[in-house]
Amino acid sequence: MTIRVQFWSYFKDLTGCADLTEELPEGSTVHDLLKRLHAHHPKLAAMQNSTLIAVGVDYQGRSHVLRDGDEVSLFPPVQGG
Amino acid sequence: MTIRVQFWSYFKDLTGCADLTEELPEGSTVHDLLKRLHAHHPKLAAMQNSTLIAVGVDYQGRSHVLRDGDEVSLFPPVQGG
Amino acid sequence: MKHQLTLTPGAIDEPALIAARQMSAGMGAAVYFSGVVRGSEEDQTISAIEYTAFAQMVERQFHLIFDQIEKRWPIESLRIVHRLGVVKVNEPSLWLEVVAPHRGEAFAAGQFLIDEMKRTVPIWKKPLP
Amino acid sequence: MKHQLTLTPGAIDEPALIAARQMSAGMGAAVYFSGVVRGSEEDQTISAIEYTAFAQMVERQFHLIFDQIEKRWPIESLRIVHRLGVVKVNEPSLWLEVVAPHRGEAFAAGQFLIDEMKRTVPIWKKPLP
Repeated sequence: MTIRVQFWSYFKDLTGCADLTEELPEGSTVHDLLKRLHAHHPKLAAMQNSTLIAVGVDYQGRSHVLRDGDEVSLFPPVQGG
Repeated sequence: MTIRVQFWSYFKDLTGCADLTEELPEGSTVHDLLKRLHAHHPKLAAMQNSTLIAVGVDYQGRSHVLRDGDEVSLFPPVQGG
Repeated sequence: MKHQLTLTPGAIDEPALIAARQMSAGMGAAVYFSGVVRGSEEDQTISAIEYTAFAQMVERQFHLIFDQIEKRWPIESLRIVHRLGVVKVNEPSLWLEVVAPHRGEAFAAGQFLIDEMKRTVPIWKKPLP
Repeated sequence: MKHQLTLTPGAIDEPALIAARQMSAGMGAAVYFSGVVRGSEEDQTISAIEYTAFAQMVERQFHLIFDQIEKRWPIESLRIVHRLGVVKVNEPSLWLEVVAPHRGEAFAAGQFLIDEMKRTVPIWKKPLP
């Protein structure tokens, strides 16, 4: 299945990338996606304790099961106001 | 000594009076003044648990010793805002 | 701490007050409160509230509150306007501005000011039918 | 509960927003908050902050907060404006209005909205020297 990934704020600088596409086996979770991304982007791996994850426009945890076509967003802590 | 007394808010209606003057012996307290006022204005006596008292522009308790020329204000709980 | 207290029989012009805001570069928060006359008082429909005040004592008591605020929080400025006389339903009778470095102290000081005002500042209201 | 959310690259016109206030006769309190860009960030002097946002998610997350507020407090209306792009020092980046029957719930809901926003709404800031 195909998952689109977007990076926000300084995560774009850490990865040198605004968005990318990953192909993952059916039944993969957010955790599986992160493992794949961390392998290519070690600076992102270093931020994993302060990484927020959304699927579509809702926050999701590492165990959330992805579906074909999902858009996953990764970003640092928010700072509005 | 001469004490000027002012009533505020509906205390004017209770007493039928905006201000008055009392002659009291030297050393009299707010409590002594209230006794005198309550004798003439029984409706004011009935309000004594919710009466606020200022001498000049500062709140004072019943035991405060008055001085010649003091201006004493009596009023119900305040309600600004 | 700068402070400005106004007792006025005239309407409170909130947009003009906001436009006159002064804030130094270290300040990050401005909290405002508008207290507006409601259409009922103890279940009775009313048209307005008449406010009366012991004006000299109002000044004194507000300044005592300002002193307490200055000791507790790093507020840069406080402005407060209270109307006197007849204030119609839906019009503000009280307007307040607190300017501070951060929102926490601005909200805290604003609420403290109103709570203390309602306890000590000699203003009274009379609902008009 | 009425609510209005605006994300805008343009300046926040506070006097115009205040002048557009709508309040029914049962409402007695309007609380406003203006969050203003300070001249320093972590001890560095700055000239502005650049705000970026994941706009669709911002909307979703604000609406989740509005739902919580509606369940907790009898708020009549909420308006919130957040600027995006470059906001200079001393200009507001955030403006908020809460209209409620009484001040307690208006202050509580306003503070809750800001606290939750800072936890969940995907807006980020970058200080500019």
